[in-house]
This record gives sequence, C-alpha cells and structure tokens, in this order.
Amino acid sequence: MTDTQNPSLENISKQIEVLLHASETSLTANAIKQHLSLSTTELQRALDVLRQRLDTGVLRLHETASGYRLQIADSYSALIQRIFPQRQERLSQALLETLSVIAYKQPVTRSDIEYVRGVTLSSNILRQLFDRGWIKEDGYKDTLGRPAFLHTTPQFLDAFGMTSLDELPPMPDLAAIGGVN
Amino acid sequence: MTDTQNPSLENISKQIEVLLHASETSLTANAIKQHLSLSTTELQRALDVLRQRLDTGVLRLHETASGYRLQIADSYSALIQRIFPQRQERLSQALLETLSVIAYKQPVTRSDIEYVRGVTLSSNILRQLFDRGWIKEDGYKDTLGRPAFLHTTPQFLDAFGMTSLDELPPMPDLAAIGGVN
Amino acid sequence: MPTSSSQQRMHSEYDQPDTNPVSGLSTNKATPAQDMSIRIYQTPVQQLPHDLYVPPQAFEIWLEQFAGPLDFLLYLVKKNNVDLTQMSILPITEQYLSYINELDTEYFELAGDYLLMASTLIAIKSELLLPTPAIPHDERDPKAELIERLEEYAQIKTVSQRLDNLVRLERDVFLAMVSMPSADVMNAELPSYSPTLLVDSLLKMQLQPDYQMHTVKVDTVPLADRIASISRQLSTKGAHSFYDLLDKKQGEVGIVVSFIAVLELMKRHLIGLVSTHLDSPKNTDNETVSKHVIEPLTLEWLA
Repeated sequence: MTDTQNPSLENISKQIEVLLHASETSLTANAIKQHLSLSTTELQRALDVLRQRLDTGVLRLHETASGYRLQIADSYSALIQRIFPQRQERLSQALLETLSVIAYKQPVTRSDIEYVRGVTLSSNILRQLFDRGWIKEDGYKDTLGRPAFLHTTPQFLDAFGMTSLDELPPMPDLAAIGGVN
Repeated sequence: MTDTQNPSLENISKQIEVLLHASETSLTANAIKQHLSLSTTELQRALDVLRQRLDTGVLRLHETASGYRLQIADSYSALIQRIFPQRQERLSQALLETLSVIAYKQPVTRSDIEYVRGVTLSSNILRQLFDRGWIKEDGYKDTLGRPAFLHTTPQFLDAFGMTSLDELPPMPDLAAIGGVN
Repeated sequence: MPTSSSQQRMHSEYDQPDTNPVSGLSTNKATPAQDMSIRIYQTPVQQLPHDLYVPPQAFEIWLEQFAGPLDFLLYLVKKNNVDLTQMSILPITEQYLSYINELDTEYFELAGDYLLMASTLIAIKSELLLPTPAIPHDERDPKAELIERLEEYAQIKTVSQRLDNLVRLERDVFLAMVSMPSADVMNAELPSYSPTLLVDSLLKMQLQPDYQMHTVKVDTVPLADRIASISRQLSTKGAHSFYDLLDKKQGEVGIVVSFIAVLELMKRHLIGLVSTHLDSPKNTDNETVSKHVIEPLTLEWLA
C-alpha cells in the first residue's frame, strides 16, 4: 500500500520480521545475513524499512548485546501490567523444570533437556528464559548438527538471590530410583 | 502514516494487538471486550482495523475455538521450517493414537485407551498431552478405583485448526477397513 | 512400568523363585533364554515365515516399528491379504507366536504388551484346535472379541493418521513470539525467587505421582509439592519425624497429603523408617516417652 519503490527490500524486511518472530533467541546481524544471504548494506536498509513499518504498530525492533528482537513498545507496559499482572511473577512448572535442568546440568543442549524431561521442549519456554536473560548460548556440542550449549547467566543468579552456582540447593540423588520414567 | 480519520479506533486496535501478543493463550472476543471496556461494534471495527494494519506485515489475526491469536502468515512457514527446523514439532504414532482415542471416544479412562491400543499407556505420553494442554481430566468413572475421565480441550482444537469436535476427520467405517489393503 | 503386569503374570503362573517383579526378567541372568521360551510356549515353532524374518538384534528397532501388538497383528493381516471381517485367526496366530518366540530375553521388558497378546492368542488357538463343544451363548467368543478389537484399533490408527494430516500449529503454522517491554519499565523491581523452587521443580518432575491417583482434592495441598518438599528435607537435612515434615499451615488436609507423600516415597524405596529401638538414647527421657502413646516414627532418605 505504501512505498513499493523497492519491493525486494520490502520482502527482505518481511523475511527478517518472520525470523525475529520465529526465533527463540535474539538474532545477531551476522545470523540474519547468513540465513537470508544478505550483504551488510542490504541488511541495514531492510532493517530501516522494517523499523518504519513497525512504527505504525505496537512492536519495536530492539537491539541488545545478543542481537535483534521484536518487543512490545514500552508505552504499553502499564496496559500489560493492568491486564496480566501475573505475567511477570508466575513461573510455570514447565519453565522451572527447564531452567532447573539447565542450572544443574549445564552446559546442556536442547535435546539433553528433552531427554531429561521426557517431553518436547517448547520454543516459547526457551524464548521466555532468553527474554528474562536467565540463560544464554555458549559453545557447541561436537555432534551432528552442532547444537548450541545452554548455560545460566549472572541475571539468573540475581533473580534467585544467589551469588554463585555453588549456592544452588543440593540435589538429592535420584539415580537410584527404580520407578522413574 | 495512513488513515488517521479515527485515531481512537486505531488506538483500540493497537491495544488489542498488545493484548494478543502479551497473552499466553488465545483471547476470546468477550475477554477482549471486558479488558478494554468495548462494545461489540467497537470490537468488530477495531479488529477490522487491526487486520488491515497486519496485512502490511507478516502476522495474521486468526480466530480459533478458544479465541483470537496472532500467527505468522502461512506463506512464511517454509522459511521458518528451513531456518528453525527445531520449531517443527513432530508427534509420535503412539501419541497420535492415544490422542485419537481420547478425541473420538471421549470421555475415556486410561484403561479404555490401553484396551483400544493393546499397549500399556506410558505416563510420558499422557504427560506430553497434559503439558500441551490438549487433554484434561473431568469427572470419574464409577468403577473400582474411580479412574478419571479424559477429555480433549479447546487448545487441542486450536492446535489442529478445528473450531469444534464436529470437524474431526471422519472415522472410516468397518467395511473400508475390512479389505485392509 | 509398562511391563510389570505381564511379568508378574508369568512369575505367578510359572512359579518363578524371583520375588521382585520390578527387577524384571532381563536382570534375572539365572534364567536361560531357552528355558524361558519353553515355559511360555508349549508348541515349538518349526519355521519362521520368510518375509517376516528379522535378526534378533534388530528386535529393538522392530518393537519401535509397531505401536503395539494390535498394530503388529494388523500388519500380519495386511501381509496375508485377509479380510478382517472374515479373518481366519489361526494362521495369523501362528505367525504372531512364532515371531514373538524369537524375542531375545533381553527385550522381554520392552515386549510385555506383546507377550500379553501372545497369551490371548494361545488361548484362542487352543480353543480352535480343540474339538468344539458348542460355546455357550452367554460367553464371549474370544476370537470375535479379538477381531472386534483389531477393527477398532484399525479405525483409530486411520483417524490418527488423518489427524496428523491436518494443518497443525507449530508444525505447519507458527505462533509469533515477541518480547515484553523492557524489564525496567515493566517492573521497577523484579520479584526475586527462592532457589528451592528449582530443586522442587526437579523433584516434582521425577517423582510425580501417577495420574491415576486422585486421593485428595488437587488444589488445596498438591501431592507433588509435598513429595518434593519432603524429599528435599529428608535428603538434605537428615532424618526427621513425620511431625517435623508437616507444613503446619496446611492443617488436616496437609497431614493426609503428607502421609500419602510418605507412602509414595516409601513405595519407591526412597525413604525408610529409622529403627528407633537400637540407637536413640533420647527415648530414655521419661517425659518425652510419656507424651506419646505411640513412639513417633522417624523417616530417613535412602536413595
């Protein structure tokens, strides 16, 4: 409807938008360039187009140390707080389990977590943990597909009132249990 | 940038967009009306504005059994599957069969499922179904041990793109199975 | 424990000396495979159907190929190009049993459901082989029942494939994920969480009670929470009396749920009773003893 002077740039900006909506983690400029085979200039121009388009809506392109992500504009925080007051405080059991597996067994890969929990890991949970800054990717496991290793962060320690991982409550030994699935 | 002829409707549509992004589940028309104190007409007109604005980007407003949600336009599914293969959730045959018994024969107990499938039900499968919110317990069978009845949920319908159980794929009749080949 | 029921059945039927059904057949090295198969199958199998033969090492893969014994039976029916409604059960039974007979004892634990089906088939087979004293009408015909089950299973299998063909969220279409507004804007101070949340969540994950257990209303005092909390206390802080383990805020329901939690943990051999008679000099204190008519039980972590 608006500027169609460069449809291909418009398309690239949409593909970037899709990746940002679909990714569990923030995406670095390099990752985006690689996924979509873009030059640095193309990326910068497409991001500008994206920023412009987003401006008419409620999302903003947010750049952090770990890369780009889409986030709801700060001006809506009061609305969210009013309607979903529990959104910030309540941690679901699935989220806690995932976080615990990472905390106690780090470094772990995604499939390690799935193995321990016996359940497919939902992207949404990982995204929430990344969003809170409680976990990060660091290094790769040297197996097929080179899955990323997940670790907890200093922010995780802060949120749980610890100064080091040594302060994690001791884990009772469950290895001996026969009935565990 | 575009039509500012009705800024208040535009604002309402943005608030709806925020709620849909911030909510962990789909939101019903009633919930949205209540949260934002809207009349039915206001809601419908604001949703139209929202649909129009989204059309310029990559998201679509989707109505499901349990309400409205934002999803990435179908045309980008292939891109997502290529770049984030881990987001593609596959379901095992055992899980699909268990889910089918519950969906087609509800309410059923655990042992009903075991009888139909001829296999002991692994707690992992039930757990995955509960974790995804696709099944729930409701009521008890009046037999020894009072086993719980299992039912499917609106989230199950949502996940499989149905709005009611009537839309379940039809059961083949026995004649068709008879000549199994 | 998917196989325990069929294992127990075999143990009792054949009077195995092994009294621990959980330890299973695979760990019972004293039982030679041959011996085992003779005990279960009276009829020795002459030969395997050619198109079905799979080397024994491949059984694990084979078991994964089928969703269960009904699925496998259905496969045999298809292989033989038989009409389900007119199916003659005997050849299918023969094939099934000969195949199951090849199962290495190693895989018995995986194969519990298949063995259960085998026993049903043997029952049907023996009935078919015997001269027939017309079956009384009020009794279920096991052959008809099996065919009915196969039909029902075939229906479910078909619809499960149809279900899988529907456009599915998170496989064919995807939800959009966005982040919340900046944390400092959302909340001046983020709530802080207790690290015990982490350990409790892991304990809950591993010790969750069977979904079948519905002894207590779910919400007032969740059983999983109590199990986790009692495990954590006993494993990290040594032996406690039952009374010490109670969360006094939870009232009577809490006592009942805690008791069930203790029973559940004992059933799993994770906790046990401390024998107070031998080593508890405290009990010589007359005052404490007289306060309790029954000596308080002390629980300890075993795992």
